[in-house]
Amino acid sequence: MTTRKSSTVYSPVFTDGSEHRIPTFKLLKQDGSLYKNGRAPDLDKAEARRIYHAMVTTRVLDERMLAAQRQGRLSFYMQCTGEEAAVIGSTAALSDTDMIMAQYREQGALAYRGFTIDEFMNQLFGNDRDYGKGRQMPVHYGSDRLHYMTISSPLATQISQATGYAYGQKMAGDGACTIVYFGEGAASEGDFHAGLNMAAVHRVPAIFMCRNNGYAISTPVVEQYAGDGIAPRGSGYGMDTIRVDGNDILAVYQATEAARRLAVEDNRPVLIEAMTYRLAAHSSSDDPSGYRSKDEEATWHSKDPILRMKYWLEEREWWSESEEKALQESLRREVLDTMKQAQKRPPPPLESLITDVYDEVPPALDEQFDRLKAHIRRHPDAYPKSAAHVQGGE
Amino acid sequence: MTTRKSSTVYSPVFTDGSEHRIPTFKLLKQDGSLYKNGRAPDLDKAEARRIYHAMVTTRVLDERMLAAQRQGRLSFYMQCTGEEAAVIGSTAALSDTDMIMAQYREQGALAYRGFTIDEFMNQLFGNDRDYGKGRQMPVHYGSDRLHYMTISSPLATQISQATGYAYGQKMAGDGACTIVYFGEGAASEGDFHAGLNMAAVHRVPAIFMCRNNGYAISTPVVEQYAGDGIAPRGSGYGMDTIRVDGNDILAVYQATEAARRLAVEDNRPVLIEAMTYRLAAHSSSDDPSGYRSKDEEATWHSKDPILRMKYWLEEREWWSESEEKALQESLRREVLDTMKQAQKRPPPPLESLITDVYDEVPPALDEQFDRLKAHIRRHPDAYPKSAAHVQGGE
Amino acid sequence: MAEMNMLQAINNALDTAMAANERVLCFGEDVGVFGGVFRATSNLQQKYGRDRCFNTPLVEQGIVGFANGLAAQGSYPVAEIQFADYIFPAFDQIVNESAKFRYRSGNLFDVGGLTIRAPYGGGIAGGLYHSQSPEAYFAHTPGLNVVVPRNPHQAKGLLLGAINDPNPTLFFEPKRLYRASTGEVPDGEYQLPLGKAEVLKEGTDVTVLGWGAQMEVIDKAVEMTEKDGISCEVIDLRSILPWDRETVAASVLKTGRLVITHEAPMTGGFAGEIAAAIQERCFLYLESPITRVTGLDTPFPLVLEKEHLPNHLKVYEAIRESVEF
Amino acid sequence: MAEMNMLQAINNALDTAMAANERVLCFGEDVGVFGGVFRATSNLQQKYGRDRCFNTPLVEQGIVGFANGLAAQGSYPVAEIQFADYIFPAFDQIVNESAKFRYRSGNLFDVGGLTIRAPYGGGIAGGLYHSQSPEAYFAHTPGLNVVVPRNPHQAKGLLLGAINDPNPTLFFEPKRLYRASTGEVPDGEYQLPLGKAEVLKEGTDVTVLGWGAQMEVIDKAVEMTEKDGISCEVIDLRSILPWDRETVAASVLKTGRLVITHEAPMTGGFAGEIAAAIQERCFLYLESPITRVTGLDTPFPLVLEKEHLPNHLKVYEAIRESVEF
Ligand SMILES: Cc1ncc(C[n+]2csc(CCOP(=O)(O)OP(=O)(O)O)c2C)c(N)n1
Ligand SMILES: Cc1ncc(C[n+]2csc(CCOP(=O)(O)OP(=O)(O)O)c2C)c(N)n1
Ligand SMILES: [Mg+2]
Ligand SMILES: [Mg+2]
Repeated sequence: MTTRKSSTVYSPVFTDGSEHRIPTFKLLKQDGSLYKNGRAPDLDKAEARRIYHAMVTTRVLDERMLAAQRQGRLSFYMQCTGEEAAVIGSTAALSDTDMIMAQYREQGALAYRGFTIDEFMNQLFGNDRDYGKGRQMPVHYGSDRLHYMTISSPLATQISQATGYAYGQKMAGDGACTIVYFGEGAASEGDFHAGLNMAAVHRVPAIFMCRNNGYAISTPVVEQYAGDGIAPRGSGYGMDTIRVDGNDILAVYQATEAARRLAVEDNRPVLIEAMTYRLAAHSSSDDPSGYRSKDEEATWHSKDPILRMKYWLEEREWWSESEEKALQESLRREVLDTMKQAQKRPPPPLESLITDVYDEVPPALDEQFDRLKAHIRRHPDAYPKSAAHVQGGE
Repeated sequence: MTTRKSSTVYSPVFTDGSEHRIPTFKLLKQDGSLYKNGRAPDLDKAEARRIYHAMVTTRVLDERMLAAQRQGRLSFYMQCTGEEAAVIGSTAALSDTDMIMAQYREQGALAYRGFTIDEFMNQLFGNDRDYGKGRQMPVHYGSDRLHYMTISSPLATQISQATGYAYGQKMAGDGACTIVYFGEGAASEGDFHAGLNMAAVHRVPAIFMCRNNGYAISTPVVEQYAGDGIAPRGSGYGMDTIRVDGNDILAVYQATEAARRLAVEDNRPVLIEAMTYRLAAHSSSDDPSGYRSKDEEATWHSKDPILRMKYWLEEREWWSESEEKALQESLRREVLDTMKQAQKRPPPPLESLITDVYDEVPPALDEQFDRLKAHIRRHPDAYPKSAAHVQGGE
Repeated sequence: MAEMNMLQAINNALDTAMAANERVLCFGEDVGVFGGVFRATSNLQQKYGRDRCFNTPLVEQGIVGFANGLAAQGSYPVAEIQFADYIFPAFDQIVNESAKFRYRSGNLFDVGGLTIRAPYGGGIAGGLYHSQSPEAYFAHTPGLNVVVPRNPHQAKGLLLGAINDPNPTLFFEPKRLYRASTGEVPDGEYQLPLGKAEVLKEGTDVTVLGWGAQMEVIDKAVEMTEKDGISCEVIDLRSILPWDRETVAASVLKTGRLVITHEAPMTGGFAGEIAAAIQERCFLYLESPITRVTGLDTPFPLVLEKEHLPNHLKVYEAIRESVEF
Repeated sequence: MAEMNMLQAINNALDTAMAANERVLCFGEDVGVFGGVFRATSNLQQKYGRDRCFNTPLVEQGIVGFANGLAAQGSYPVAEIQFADYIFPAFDQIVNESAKFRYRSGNLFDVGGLTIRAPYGGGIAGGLYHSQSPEAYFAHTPGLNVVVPRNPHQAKGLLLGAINDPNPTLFFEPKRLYRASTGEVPDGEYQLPLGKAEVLKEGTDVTVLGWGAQMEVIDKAVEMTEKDGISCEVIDLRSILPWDRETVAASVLKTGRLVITHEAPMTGGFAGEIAAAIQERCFLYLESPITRVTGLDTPFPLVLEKEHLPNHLKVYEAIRESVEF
């Protein structure tokens, strides 16, 4: 060990990596045309429209739900706004049965895979049809059908889990991979280091997709790291790494396609750093005006990834203004209608408090539950959501 | 943010860092002569002899104490053997009041600073003069006088602590820095990532000294990481980084001297990766024959850092064979004599069980202690070490 | 004296501590220019500079490791963990390092200057990961102080006590009281003692014990029981570790009954420790079993949070059962 | 049947599980060619290949994160943490992730296949960081199983039970018994139930309860008390979470007395939970206070380890005090 050849120097030269800045891969200009040397990936019309549809769905959903939150209909919301290309472009380059382990701002990936507005709404309102049974805050989606791991709030925990999941895929030999999304903030966590190093050592088919959107809540990247972003850490682990313009749907798609080949065919994990920007507030609880300038926001508004894709589609005559209008309108309507339905539905049954802690309810918990039911029966007015469930019960 | 200029590419090129392998800084050949292009650091005779003395002390102490462990006089021991240059060369390049936060294999740093054989022995035997009051296993030394933080077994925890310690030094403006030692195995822990990233962001005067000795117990570096060692991670954090031949006392010294300047004068933390080899077993509990070859060990025996320095000293006529013999003999004698004394000393007093948990003993613990004393008084034969302490009541 | 909410009181405590001692530093995620996601550190960076109040990278184990190092160096770090639910990545640094620093070094080194602040507890529709009450996880760790204030006055006095105490302290702030709890808070420096419970109300029939936001719940419940003619002695434990067994035992020796409430799940919660210690101490005086009113033995839910939480009705019923046993 | 020590029984259990199901994987620090620092995984890499038994990098949070992911994918990871003292960097992955995986996803995903093994406990001159008994830290976490075996037969049966149980399980192995405890162990597959205590000896005067290496200590103490004419009922709890309150309560209803012993510090230790629950359940039947015999409320010492540990003499005295109360 430690016997690999490395060259020798005879004076103490320090490097801080600045001499090898990792370049950014781009294909698409904001006006929808390609850079001179760029070659678009092999994206057919149907696929391109599926991607675009998911992007617009995400944007509309985000706009409507933020508004709903502002109206007090929803306790909390988080937008993907500005990062749709980074998320959807990468998911689209995968097989639909590859595993997705996301952070929380990747509803676009779900939209692309076909999570219905109804499914979104049930989670957001934590009603009786929420797969998560009303246990987690809004935007903590999950879908086994769509191979989308349920979101967990603790940051970066999914990164080392993705390494393990991908190891299992490799052992199963099913030719699938795992993509794991995380922010440049989450990349400071110990679990990032663990997950990437283990992935490189154990050669798992995983794609580590960092959305570098400039901020972790109020913390700008200059207070998050001192180096050249997240990408050079990948080379530190000996992992194939690429930096991509995260607002460039074609570049994201192509980079991820190539990454998937490395991952699935050669068991080479890949780190992708997508340079993008969180156009909205961190969440509905946040107000960014205290920590960043309008100017900066405006610069990035002018790099809107959805518009960029739209111009490209229009240039190829794969999309028209009238289709745009119709789509926007139908989506808005669907969101509003579905929201109304979802909001009206009852909460999950009282039993959902105690199920799924273990595969079966342990006796002591069952006893606690019996006492709770008896208590609610004595005070039905105090528990309007669940009193009905226990009337006439045991 | 995220607006720093980086160059652009128009096709998806991945890098795994292999194109920029970090070179190794060397000065001294095994025969004690300098590489043609190398220039020795400014080390005067007294300092050189102080370093050499510490190296030999460490080697002799390690040999004797391993033997003592084998004879059953000691429960446990860990040797620095093979890594004396990496440890002592770096400590020697610092100011004696800089803080040292070590892992556990850095007794050489203490020997250099002037920890006496007596002080070593008291810790190893956990007697009434052990600063640590017999609470920790052998080799968990500490000395406030010598600015050497008490060793803690959990790996890598000292790394982020060093960042904080150095931040405090910067705030105090006392022109001191902190050096933190760790193995390439410990560099896999989350605390490594945390400590280095925070050091770079908060610009602390810290030197991160990785002893890459090829193994973490039985785990070779190829199962520890897939990249080009630990050094390229430093560049990932935007931190000044250097790789050095860890068996080359002059290179280690010079690199650390330069690192200290960066740290103290510019608040630029530095990562040094010292390439070396653990010539002995991991600890007295380990037997490396199951996981590495005699050949490999022999290769590294031929790179012995102490011999290398000795040849250099001899070439300069700063050291002679007769001095060597005298030193070895007197050290051996001192170690054996002191060991006998230390072993004879009584254990720490019974009170040491309950002091230092808090600055004062809380009432409930005091009560537990009273019960313990009464219990021991009833069963003096069962507690031979402490029965004497409780005779005749509190 | 000024009327403040709990956040203002905490902010005021930090301000007071930073003004008094330049070695006091505040840091954590979003703690700098933003003043923390709850604004507990508002204006401290503006007032004391970026060197003494700053954002850290997003890494809890690093924040506490960094704070341990700073404290060992002689500073007074006040590290914020954004939510107590996110303190677990720092568990090793707290339990294996902060708590054992002095002991393992034979008092050569210590991290006595360390304070870790974290908002904790439910009642804000936070679900699994913005609601936990992890005090019991830490209360099994000799070497730590664990403190929870119940109102603004207590928050300032206990936080100043924590910062100045020569042992590492976890300071859990009941976040549902941040803005809801208001009261008079003295100007300037004052410290409340760690390790001491406070008897808030004397009574004869039953002792009702809690901490943090549960004190409000207890007050409501006790108000109801008093109408039934039951006289409650109410105690705020304040320090979970070391805890004030004397005060609790003295009360139970008098009342013969004890009801303890906390939000965390029952099994392994700190009420278990109290019950175990008090039944031992007051065995012959107990007139009914010591009762615990707690969250369910489940992760923290969202939509049915109300059902899960040990509210005043549940505490009220437990008091009555205890007295009627 | 073959005579084995506990390490051999554990090795045999892993071998049995890996032979039966190719989705069972063993990994951790030095677990591969070396077979683990205690040799619990000896020969498994040689037998099942490097893909199914391997060294990981040195990062406990990564080992458990990786294992969580593998379990979610449908595998049966058996992760080793080299010493239980080093499990804390993985605390977040265990407490926030493993334990809550199923609940938070509404049962869409789970990590039921996960088992984490770790040697724990004192008695081997390990000092602060090679001696801890952290079971109570985890026992406050609904969603986890926590299991401790007392001898080779139990170790194999419970470990196979843990691997096959559809919930994540922490399996703490009393390392001072690794080579010291020997006994007959059946060949091939057998599973012992999780969540069930075992009554090892019936008696009428006092119930004596423990787990793991303390069972040996209890045996010695009970032998002494029997000479004094005291009849002890001895129970091995085996599962700390979920724990078998029924069996313990049934015993205490009969004997009227309970002595519990564990190595971990008293405050916040799991004996507190048991005492609290049993005093509630058996209040009117208790003839003396429930007593805890535990380590001191300090970090684990080295030279004075013997004084610190709850040995048979201390348990013996506690039994007598309980009976003579
Ligand atoms: C372990 C942990 N610490 C802190 C938080 C609180 N928190 C939620 S989001 C966030 C910022 C994340 O930033 P980044 O990873 O860059 O993602 P982005 O929000 O920019 O998409 C923080 C600090 C958390 N959820 N988990
Ligand atoms: C957190 C933690 N995990 C595991 C261990 C057990 N352990 C002690 S030393 C060691 C190997 C360390 O290797 P390395 O960092 O390379 O240092 P070296 O022994 O080679 O000097 C391990 C796994 C520990 N002490 N702490
Ligand atoms: Mg971000
Ligand atoms: Mg090593």
